[in-house]
Amino acid sequence: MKTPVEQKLARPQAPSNPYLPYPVVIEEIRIENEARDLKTFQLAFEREEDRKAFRYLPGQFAEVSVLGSGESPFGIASSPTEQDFLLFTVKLTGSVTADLHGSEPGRRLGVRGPLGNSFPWDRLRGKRIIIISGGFAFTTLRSAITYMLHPDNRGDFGEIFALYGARSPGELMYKSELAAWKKSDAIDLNLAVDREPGEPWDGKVGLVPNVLRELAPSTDGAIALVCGPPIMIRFTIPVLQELGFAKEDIILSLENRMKCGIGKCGRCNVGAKYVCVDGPVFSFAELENLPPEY
Amino acid sequence: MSNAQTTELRQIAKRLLEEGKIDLFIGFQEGTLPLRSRPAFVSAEAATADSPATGSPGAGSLIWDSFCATNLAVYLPKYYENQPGRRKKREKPYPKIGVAAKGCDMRSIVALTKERQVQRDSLVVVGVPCRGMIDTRKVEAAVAAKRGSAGDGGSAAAEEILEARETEAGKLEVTTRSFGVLTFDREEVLQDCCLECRYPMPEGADILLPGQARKPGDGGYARVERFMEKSSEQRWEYFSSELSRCIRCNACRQACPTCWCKECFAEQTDLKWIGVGNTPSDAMVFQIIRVFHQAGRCVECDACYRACPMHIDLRLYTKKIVKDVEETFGYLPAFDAEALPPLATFGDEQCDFFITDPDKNEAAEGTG
Amino acid sequence: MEVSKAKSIHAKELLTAQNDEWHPKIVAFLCNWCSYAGADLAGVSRLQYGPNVRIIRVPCSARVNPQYIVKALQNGADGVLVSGCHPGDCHYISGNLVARRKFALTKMLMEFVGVEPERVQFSWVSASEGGRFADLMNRVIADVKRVGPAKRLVKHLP
Amino acid sequence: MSDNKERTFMDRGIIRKADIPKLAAERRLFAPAREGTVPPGTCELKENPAEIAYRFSNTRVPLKDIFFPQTETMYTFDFDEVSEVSIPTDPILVFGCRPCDTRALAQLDAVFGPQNKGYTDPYYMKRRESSIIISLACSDPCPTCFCTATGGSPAGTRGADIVAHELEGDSLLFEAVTEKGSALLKSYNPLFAEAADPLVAEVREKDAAVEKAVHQANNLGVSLGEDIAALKDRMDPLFDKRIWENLTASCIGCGACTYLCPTCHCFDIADESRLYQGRRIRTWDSCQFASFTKHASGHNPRTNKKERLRQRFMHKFSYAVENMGEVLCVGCGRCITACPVNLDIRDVIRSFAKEPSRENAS
Repeated sequence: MKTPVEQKLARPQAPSNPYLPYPVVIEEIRIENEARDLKTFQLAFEREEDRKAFRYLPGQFAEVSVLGSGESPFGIASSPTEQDFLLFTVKLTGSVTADLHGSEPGRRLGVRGPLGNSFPWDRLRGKRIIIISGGFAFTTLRSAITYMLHPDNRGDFGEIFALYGARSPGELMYKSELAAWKKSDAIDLNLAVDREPGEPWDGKVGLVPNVLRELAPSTDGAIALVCGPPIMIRFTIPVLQELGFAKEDIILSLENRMKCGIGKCGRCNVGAKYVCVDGPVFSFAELENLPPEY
Repeated sequence: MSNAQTTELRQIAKRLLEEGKIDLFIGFQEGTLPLRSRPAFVSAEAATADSPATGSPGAGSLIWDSFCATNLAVYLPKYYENQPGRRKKREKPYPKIGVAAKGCDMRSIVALTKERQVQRDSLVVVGVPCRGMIDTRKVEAAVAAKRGSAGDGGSAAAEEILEARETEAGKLEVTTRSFGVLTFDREEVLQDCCLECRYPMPEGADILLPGQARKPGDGGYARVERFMEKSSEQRWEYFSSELSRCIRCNACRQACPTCWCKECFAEQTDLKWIGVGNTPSDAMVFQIIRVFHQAGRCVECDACYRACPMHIDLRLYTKKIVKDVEETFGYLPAFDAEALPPLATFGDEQCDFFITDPDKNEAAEGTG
Repeated sequence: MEVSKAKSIHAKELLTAQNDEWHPKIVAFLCNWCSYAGADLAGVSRLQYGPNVRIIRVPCSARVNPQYIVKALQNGADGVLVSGCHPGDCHYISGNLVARRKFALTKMLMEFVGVEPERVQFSWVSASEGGRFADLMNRVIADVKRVGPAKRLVKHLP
Repeated sequence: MSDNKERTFMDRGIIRKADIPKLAAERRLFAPAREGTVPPGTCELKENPAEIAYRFSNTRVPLKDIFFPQTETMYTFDFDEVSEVSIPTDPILVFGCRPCDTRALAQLDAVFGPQNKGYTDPYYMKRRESSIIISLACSDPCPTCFCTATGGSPAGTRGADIVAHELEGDSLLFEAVTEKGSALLKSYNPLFAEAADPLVAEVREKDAAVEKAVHQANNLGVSLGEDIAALKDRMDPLFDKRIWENLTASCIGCGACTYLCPTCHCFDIADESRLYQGRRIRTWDSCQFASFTKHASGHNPRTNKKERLRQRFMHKFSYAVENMGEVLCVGCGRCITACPVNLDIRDVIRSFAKEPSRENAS
């Protein structure tokens, strides 16, 4: 199944009540890290028409609703090419995530979305893709990689370089995907951990910006997608600029507190931009013109 | 506005700023509404003149009149905040702050010192013997009554009052739109909390402005006693009808110098105590707990009552808790920095009066 | 809230299964060392008291924040009882003496706003006073029954 | 944007005050009333008031409360079963709100309506669609009114279906602004007498005088009606300058200004439940509260009152201009009187309006 990117980009018709979640069921819960505070929830739509209506692109997010606890926005970790389910990787932080982490498969949840823009797929086509990520922010990049590696889409993109770092090997998420990508020729996957681990490790050792400087991927016809904790972003951007990336070619994803997800409740704005509708994906060039309120 | 206190205050603030004894002086400047003076923050660079570029008023803008009701202690804890986890290692020394204080502001400063929210030794308190502050609402009500008697149903008076002045003779002259100048005796339009105030003189201030403080009042417990004579139904009726207007804007909490918690119980989310809406039950629960948290700490400055945009009678309930604390534990937060707050300690007092004793054969009754 | 649907339905049935007669729900905060043991003793001594009480065990009566009491009333409790060791007998030496000060103020404030005095009660029961505990329960139940179902302060959810 | 420039009226007529309730025969009538307000004498919009109040400055709670209530159930749930609630769609007739409030309502339409990124807020819009708004032109503005500075007018028409003017005696001049208003006039034709041209001209004259008075009393040094970006252009470069610290020094961080603002529309969504049954509600929220932007992780993009208050003013005078093409302030002055510390929005406007050169404000 191949749908032109442009067609997928069209915002789906907003539902008549955009605040009502689609019912979904937890099919599977995977613990992603040794600290056990990251879990991936595989959700399936209850109704076929909802599944069809939920057309999304990598980089978008959705509001996951746990009745009684509330709603929280999470980046969609699955790819549109994985048509049967949605994946959300959730870090245990507040009350909604605590409730989620306490769930068992079979529990019914709600999902509202897809929300926000996505990675700029029209711009990414035909380009070399440099993916840089640290820690738990890898979720929407898992979506992006899976999407690009799909046989139908792989031809649309040039070489794919990925650098993914975590504190320790046990904190790297999506282990089975990483293993498959490691073997694949379609992507150049580099894994890094912050410190020399006390276990066999064949990846890089060092903080993401340092490893990036060392690997120095070529900027030729390349766009960088960067997702990570603020501290990583702060030190990675200068390295990318050193390597020669233009500000427009550094693509970032923001997070802010959200409630409605549809640009009405007024809390996620950074300057005049609303992260929920104008974002979450911005280029570094755009962010430079916004106040640092994120 | 010029009076002896204003002149003196300006000089003191200017001197302190110029001599580098303080980095900031918090006082009052003329407000933009009649009957209101508003907080002024004078920085060292504006000591001699207003600094229009930064919007900072100069020491010459400071005033002291009968409209300085705001309790300035509410601004202080912010300046003495420690970074979480950095209690011992403070990068910069505490700022030196000068503050003008009435009796109630001073009591708040003492209470905040006791609770370690301000560093008393880096404060320079300029005490002002308080003659009582004028109650905007009483003036408005008086003007409204006038309008009512003029025969068009009575109207909000806020828009009627164009200007207000105090005269040397202790009168308040209010220029109105429809009735020309109305003159009031200060005493008839003073805030109730000032009429009842037992400590108009700020004891323990570092510098004291000249002037005569008003005669101490009786504490104003009579209204609480009268209210307690009503039946439980009537009291509930009053409480719930007052709180039915609440819009949960948190002005009462934010205006209160005592409410310095970084995270209010109302905003805790791990354990949600109350809902976020203006459901009457939530508004009432919020207020009950807020008042309870004032036990032994409230200085009766009525900041909450003044701040409420919906004019809810909050002072009745804070007064109740002040009265109960004083009558039960003999404690009133005044100027004694050593006295232990009543709920931080206990005594051998006989206060088992409220205990249900199944061995005694009386039914549960009010505690009167 | 990790409860299966079956459990939740069970819990709901328990709460909605009512005869026509109204049974007050009373929340009792009992200190671990005295009043809870007293309740235990009442049980093993087979002393009868009304089944309307839901006991919440707390380490000490001083652990009871007045917020708990107000919150219980808001959530629909018809009465709240707090009971700890007799003054002087606190397991933590002075916990109940500190608590007593809070409770005195709570009691007076709740009455002042207009909550019926019967709804919020405080008592002292020691570990050896099983009989006193049963009497206390019956007394509180009778008091609450007299004033009827809680209406003031209760938050109604649809 | 200035709504005092183009005024086209479709129909007009004169109606007796006593006949107002008759217009609402098939509608819920909201009108200003003094009954039971605190302090006595103030006005609030009430449903079916026994007596409609005239000669008031403005209602304390703004018009938005009717269409965007402070607490609203979005849907209810029982364990994991969601039930939609029926959004009240009974036709509403609002009479007697002020032109600044109707103008604010038009701005809220732009926020909650589909023109805002394609999403329609059904709770607001359903109520709104079935409503008719009759505003009452101001004859007696209060000292804190500054509608003219923001591009409004004491007799502005924007957002209203009909604009009413009080006439001598117990009658009102109605002038329809929209089709809806015109239809109402037509369907209640017998209640209306003809309004002669000289009378209308006289009303216009009075309007102009009132407008001039407001402008003179509160000429804030900008005319946002003529130059929408006048403040934005000056505020944007000063975003991280010290002026904000001084402007916001006296703020105590309550939400009175935002809750009583007719254009502030930020809201929170929260669940309230007891034993798996409950509701999801939306409530007013305020950018002035510390918890407003606080992430679950504890990180807060706006940590202090300076940043929060700056957000409030920037949203009104800069971000909204960029996103909606208008300033989100109608100059009603509510926030001025409601502020516990007299932090005056007019001062903020003035200090940017007069801001002479940016270099000075280091």
